[in-house]
Amino acid sequence: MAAKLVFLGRLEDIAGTSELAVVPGPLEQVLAALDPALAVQLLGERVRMALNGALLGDGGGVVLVEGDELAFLPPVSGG
Amino acid sequence: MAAKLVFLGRLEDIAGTSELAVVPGPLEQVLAALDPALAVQLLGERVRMALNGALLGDGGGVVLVEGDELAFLPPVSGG
Amino acid sequence: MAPAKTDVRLLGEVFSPSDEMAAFTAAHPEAGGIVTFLGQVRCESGPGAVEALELKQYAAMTLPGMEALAAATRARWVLDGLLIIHRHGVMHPGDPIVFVAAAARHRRDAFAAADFAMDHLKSQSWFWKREKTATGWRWIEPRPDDHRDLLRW
Amino acid sequence: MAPAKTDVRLLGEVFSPSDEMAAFTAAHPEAGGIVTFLGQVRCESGPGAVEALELKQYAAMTLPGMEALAAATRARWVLDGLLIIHRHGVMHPGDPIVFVAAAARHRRDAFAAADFAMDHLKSQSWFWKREKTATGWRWIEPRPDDHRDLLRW
Repeated sequence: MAAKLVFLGRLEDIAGTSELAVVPGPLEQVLAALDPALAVQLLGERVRMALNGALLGDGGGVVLVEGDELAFLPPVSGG
Repeated sequence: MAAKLVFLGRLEDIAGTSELAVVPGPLEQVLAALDPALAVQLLGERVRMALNGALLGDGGGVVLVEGDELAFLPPVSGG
Repeated sequence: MAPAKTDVRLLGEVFSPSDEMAAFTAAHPEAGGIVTFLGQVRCESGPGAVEALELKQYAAMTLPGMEALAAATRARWVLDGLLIIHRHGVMHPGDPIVFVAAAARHRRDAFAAADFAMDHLKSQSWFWKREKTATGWRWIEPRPDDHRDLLRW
Repeated sequence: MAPAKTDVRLLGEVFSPSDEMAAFTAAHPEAGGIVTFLGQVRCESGPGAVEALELKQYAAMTLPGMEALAAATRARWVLDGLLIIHRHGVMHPGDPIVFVAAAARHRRDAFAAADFAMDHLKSQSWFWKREKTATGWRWIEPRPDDHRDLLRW
């Protein structure tokens, strides 16, 4: 079983998919395995992260375990 | 042809009618011909008057002519 | 932009606010936001419950006053459309009394216009109200709130 | 008084705001005032006209966030009921996007609750929007107004 990355908004277009199964592990390691152009976007300062539905203050020290869902959230654009 | 007095709100109950045909003339004279208990209510300080649909500043100097409609308006109570 | 559509009605019969909303919305496809206010006769229980309510109007002033209020509301905010419907006559619990709808490109204008129109309808329109409870009919005096509401604008 | 009825829905299909209003009104006979807000996809014309709009939601956060907003709104004003409906997915001109209804004994509470809920829905809900014009799809960035709206509360 893997962990899952979820890309919202324009990040979905950049990733070319809305979800991506990844090998669990420290966030730095997960991101290092991605296309560098995507990883740069995911780490943009206006992109927030939510782990299993809960917002993270920052990504420091995050280690994904099996079944985790990490979402990358660009600024919301209003309903 | 006469002039008409119109009684709104609780004034209609006091007058026992919503409208009253009166002999035209100065307002004081018109009121003097009414039941004094009604006239006192019509002159209450919270009662405003409208002549042919237009609010009057006060009743001083009003002279009703034939076809005039003078309305007595207690405070409105909201919709 | 076409001039704002304004529709002001003083009705003696019951009406359907949701039907009015559907028609108003259909008439304003260009509006991004539509705010409505519905005031209805509250369904109460207990000994003091209101069984009926009557609003008396004065033909020479009530509808003209509502039309002047609509014009003032249109002049103050940028609206695509404005609807004001007010009942007169005898109403019962659950009946609509007043329905205001404001359509605007910007949400804030629609909210403010409906709020403004309601504050003035409630406190400055030419309606006289009496209520029927178990003890009979009683004329209603103005509430201090009505005056305070006006000071907001 | 029964606890305020709260109804929060995230819908993938078109809905009828006037039908929702009729049902909400019928469910709140005790309320004196009901305020609604409808946001719809504007019908525009010209070369820059929006032909379609898509709102993407995130299942883990969007509906839970709307429910938290409803609870905060209920806590802040005295309401008889609150309804929040929001679309996701692809919408076309004339389609409803969001519908909020607040029922209260006092008019002021209903207006403020609907206004507050809308400001927060527009600026803080987890929706990502893109619009389709003649030149294709384009993601929409937040507007400075959205932030200003929040500072009102």
